[in-house]
Amino acid sequence: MTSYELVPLAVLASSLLPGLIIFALPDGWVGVRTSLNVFAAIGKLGLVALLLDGVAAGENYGVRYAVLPGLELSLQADALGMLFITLSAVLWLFTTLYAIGYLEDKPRRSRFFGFFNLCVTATMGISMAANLFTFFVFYELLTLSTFPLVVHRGTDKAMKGGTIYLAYTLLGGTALLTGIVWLHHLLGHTEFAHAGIAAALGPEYAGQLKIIFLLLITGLGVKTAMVPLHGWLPQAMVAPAPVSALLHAVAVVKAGAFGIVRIVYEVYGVEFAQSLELLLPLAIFASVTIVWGSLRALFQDDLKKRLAFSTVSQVSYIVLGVALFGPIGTIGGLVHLVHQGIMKITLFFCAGNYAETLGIHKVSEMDGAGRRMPLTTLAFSIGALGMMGAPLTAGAVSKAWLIDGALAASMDWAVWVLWTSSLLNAAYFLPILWRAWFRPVPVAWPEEHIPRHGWRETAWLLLLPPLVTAAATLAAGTLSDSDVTPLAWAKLIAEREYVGRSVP
Amino acid sequence: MTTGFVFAITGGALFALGAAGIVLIGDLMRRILAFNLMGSGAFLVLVGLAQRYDVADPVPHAMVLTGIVVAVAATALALALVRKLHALTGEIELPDDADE
Amino acid sequence: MKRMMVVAFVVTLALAFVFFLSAAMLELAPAAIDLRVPVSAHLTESGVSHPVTAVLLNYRGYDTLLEIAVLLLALVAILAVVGEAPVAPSRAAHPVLQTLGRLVTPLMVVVAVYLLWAGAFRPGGAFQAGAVLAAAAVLLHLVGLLAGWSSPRLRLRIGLAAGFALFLAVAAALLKQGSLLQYPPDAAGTLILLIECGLTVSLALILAGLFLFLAREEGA
Amino acid sequence: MNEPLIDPLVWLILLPLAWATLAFVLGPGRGGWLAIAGLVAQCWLAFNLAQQVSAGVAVVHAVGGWGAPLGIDLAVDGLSAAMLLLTQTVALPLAIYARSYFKASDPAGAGFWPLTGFLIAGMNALFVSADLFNLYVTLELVGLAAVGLVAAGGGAQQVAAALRYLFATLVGSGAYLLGVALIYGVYGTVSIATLLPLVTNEVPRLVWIASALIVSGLILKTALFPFHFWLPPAHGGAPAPVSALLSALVVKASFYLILRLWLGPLQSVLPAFGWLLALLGAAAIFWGSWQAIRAVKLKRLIAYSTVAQLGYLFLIFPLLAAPAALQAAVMQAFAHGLAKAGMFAAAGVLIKATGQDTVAGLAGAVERLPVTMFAFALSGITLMGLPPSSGFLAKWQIIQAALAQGHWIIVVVVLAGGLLAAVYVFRVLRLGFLSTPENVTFTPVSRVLEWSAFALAAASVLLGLRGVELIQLLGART
Repeated sequence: MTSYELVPLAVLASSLLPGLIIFALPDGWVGVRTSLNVFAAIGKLGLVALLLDGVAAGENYGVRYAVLPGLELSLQADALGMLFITLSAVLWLFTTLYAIGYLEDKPRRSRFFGFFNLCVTATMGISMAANLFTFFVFYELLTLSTFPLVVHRGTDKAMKGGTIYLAYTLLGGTALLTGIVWLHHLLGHTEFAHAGIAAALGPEYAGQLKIIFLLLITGLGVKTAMVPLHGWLPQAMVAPAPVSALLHAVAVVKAGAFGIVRIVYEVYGVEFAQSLELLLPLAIFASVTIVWGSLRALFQDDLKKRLAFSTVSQVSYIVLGVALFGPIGTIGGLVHLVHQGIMKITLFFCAGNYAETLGIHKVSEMDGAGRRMPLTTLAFSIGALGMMGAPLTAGAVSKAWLIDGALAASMDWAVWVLWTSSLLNAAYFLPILWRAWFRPVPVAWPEEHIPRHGWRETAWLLLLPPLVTAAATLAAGTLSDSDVTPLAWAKLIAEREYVGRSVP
Repeated sequence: MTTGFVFAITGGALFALGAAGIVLIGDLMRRILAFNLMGSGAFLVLVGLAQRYDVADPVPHAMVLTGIVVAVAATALALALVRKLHALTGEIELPDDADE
Repeated sequence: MKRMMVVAFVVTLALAFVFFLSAAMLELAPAAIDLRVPVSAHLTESGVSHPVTAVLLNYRGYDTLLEIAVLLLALVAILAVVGEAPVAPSRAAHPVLQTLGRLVTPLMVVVAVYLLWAGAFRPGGAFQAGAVLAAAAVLLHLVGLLAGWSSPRLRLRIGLAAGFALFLAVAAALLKQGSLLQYPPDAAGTLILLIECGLTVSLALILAGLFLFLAREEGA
Repeated sequence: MNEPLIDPLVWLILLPLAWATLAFVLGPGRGGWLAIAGLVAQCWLAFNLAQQVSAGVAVVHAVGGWGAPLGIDLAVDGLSAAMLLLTQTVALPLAIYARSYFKASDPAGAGFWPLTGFLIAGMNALFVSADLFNLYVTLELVGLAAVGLVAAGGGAQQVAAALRYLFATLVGSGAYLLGVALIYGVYGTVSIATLLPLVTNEVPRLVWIASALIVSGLILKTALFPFHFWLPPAHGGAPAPVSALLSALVVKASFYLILRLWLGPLQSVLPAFGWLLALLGAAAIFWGSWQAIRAVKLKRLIAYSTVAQLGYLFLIFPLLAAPAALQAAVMQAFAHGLAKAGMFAAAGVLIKATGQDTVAGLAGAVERLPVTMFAFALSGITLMGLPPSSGFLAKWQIIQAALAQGHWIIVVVVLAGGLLAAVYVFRVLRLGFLSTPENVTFTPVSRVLEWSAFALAAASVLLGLRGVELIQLLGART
């Protein structure tokens, strides 16, 4: 086995093996478990860096294994996959640190971190999957490994949320599987390729391909939380904060969005999808989700639920970008995949901090929180402003590209969708910021768990991750023209997907 | 019609009679008898049909001997079970099956 | 009413079955294969001179091996079902019956030995012999001379299993110089007689056991 | 290839017969180690045999040296080698499990070892037999051993379940026997190889009646809907190791026989029943799943799941023109065999630990018995047909075969069945994830029990990565 085959496997193993070992550890072995978690996360980051370097240089990292004649598990590191894998690996490190701080002294930690690691393994597999079958294997693994995390608290409420989550994702998985088997039956394989594979079938298959597209998008749309398939997301908010952070910013919703990107670009091919008239319905579908999510967010008093509906809305930016025919929209969508991840995880970390430190769960309890927890609130503000698309944040970059993309594709109405959403974003985020910074401190917090120690408004492991991701939000916004940003990488991908077209 | 056919057709009738008995009869002792009737019917068909031109064929004879032993074993087991059921419940009919 | 419908349905089904079965039987042509030819052609190599015994213990001896396994298995299953219930005390029957039992039993043993010996060249054999012996045991029990059996001790267990074990051992030993149960023609007669003797004893015990192990106190 | 010193085919039958007899002589409850040692050897033999078959060696054994049609032939092809492999590999972990499960004085374990030995010998003999009448004897061996296992040491419910089962299995083999008698009447032989060229497209009407009798007898023994009535009480009421053996293996034996006749001597007759069987299979999937979703008792739930899972096996019959259909059937037999054995074994642990056989009593089980619940979940993944389990490969193959022949309805049934399975599997899992109620205590359970359940369940998932070998074995032409 060559190193080109070993590295992708090592990327999987670097979270799978620690996960399996952690399952076996007694809850009390904090030191062993923590070091295993942290070293695995750092090790994975190293491996991903190695891959990133190789893929940029055009090297071919991949491994295949036949489970049946004609049906292969196949992993391949390509530019698009690396975008998602890097995002996941980086955010995983911070989420792990955050989770270690968050779960201190709570029961069932070994189980939590075990499934947490499985969940990341699944995300890695999804990123590197080189065909739809492999993608599906890890997609379902993700469903299964996130269920125990959603129901981690073991309460009846958690169980209800978990059941709804399962019902949606398993139904979605079945739709996805139907599409995949059908496609496999028609083509004899489902390997991803630049410019797609479906075009190889003759025009007489157009009808079938449209139905398959619908099935695939429905299956992926569940995890992407596209309206009307989003019902699980607010319910899954019963999970502990690190899980919500991971679910919303990285693993689950992004797996869906990433899958849609793969389907449009590498299964159908964007040109072919356009010729089948599939992109416009997809764009409309995404636009409805964007506006509906923002509208619903407006009326949520529960902080995490408000963030959840915000996620519903924001993830569909990615889908909208993909559906805007043309490289500029593609770049906008892809870069938002990363930017939304960084910003949303910041917000969830902060929401977790409010709940853990002061017992704040609702927007109406946020009064004066900025004075008691200035650093957390600073990070929260940066994330929220980013979501609105304020200048100098990562959100501004992705929104600008999306608007340009919409104009370039002559879909002016999409610009209005984006502006409406920005306004609604402001309408549901600004009141929070106003309450936190400008309203007086209440007599007593709902439930103060962690007292203040000098400048440390809460445990340092809870504080560090949101500050880092908030800084990253600013960095991605201000340094967007340099060579090492997500934007540069998104341009590289767009070049490869739109072969022969000029990319700005 | 040769005697072989008479045996075979009688066997078919016995089989049907036994099968209908097993389906319709609740009393377990009579059900066991019905089962034996059914088995005997099959044996008669085996031997009768093979010698439909009235020349004996030793192979089905041997098969029937084997079959009889198997039927004896099955009948004994069935009787043991019915006795046990009677000892435990005082009934010789099957109780309703319930998932409680 | 519903019950009547069910009965009517099942009976109609059974009658239709018999009708079609009979009709189909009567239109039958002669069979393509006639096994009587090879059966008699190989009779000299089979070690016995009665064709049914030859089929039973040589040509299709494997069936018989498994059949004995079924019988032993049924006994094991029955022992597992009845468990450790106490043995019912034997009730002494009328003295006339007892005397009759004492007289008939030796006669039955003689008949059994005859049947065993006769099996090689006319209807008879181990199963018939064993059945007669078992019947003798049942008779003795019914007249109160033989108590019901409790859970078998080691010696009885060996006796119950010995016939099958012997059969199995011979079958396996014959693998050395051919296939399973392939008797060498010159030793076939002897080996078959050996197996039949073993089987007679065990079959008698098993068949008797099927009755006597069940002769327990009910409800205990 | 050299003639092997030990003919695995014959010893796969003799060995279990020998240890069963010996275990009986040793006395009630004895013989566990003997059985385990025997099964280890049998596993080795089965692997050895599968290798020979894969390599294309024709494995035929003429018992008594006569050869068919006078004597009885034993023959092994890829299908039977696969079934032998499945039987030995499921039975070995279950034997290890059962040795810890039955305490020395447990009346339910009194006849367990000899009965299990006869059961396995019967199944092995069934898988290799090439003679219709000999197959009848093996069917009875399997059926009576299974009934004995269900009834052993049980209360009124088990005895009643055993009686129900006994009558079903006797009527089933009775119908089969009459069918064989008719076939003998028509052709004068019961040897499969001899019959093969004789049964042409123009068969007498009697052969149709015989085929109908044989198939209905065998589907009664396989508990195909609507003949499943005997299965839930028998499999749900027996001790856990017995339920596992019966659900995982015994019902597959009669299914194998249908398949064997379908692909062999009755290939010109049986395909007429294809869609009828598939229809019943689909009904089994829906009815079994629905009953599993409603079941109160844990083992009842698993038993109804067996009813549903057996349905998949029958969906393949209209599709057998494509090789993927046979592969799907064997893969499903393996997937369900391993997963169901693992699931019943896990249920046995849960029942021992909680002291009750109800789904509702499982709250907190994930916390207290993580290994067992993990085993249950892994088995569940296979039953739902999620990747990368062997259950997924089975469903994938069925769907591919169905699509290739344009039968969409089968695809829909398979996918819907997977979702229904998810409902009943997660019904158990979600309760397990609840926090432990305060008034509930868990009795400690032997680790051997937990880990042997886990091994079976894990194997059912991991087999999904070894599908290629199994298909090679099936495709081997000998």
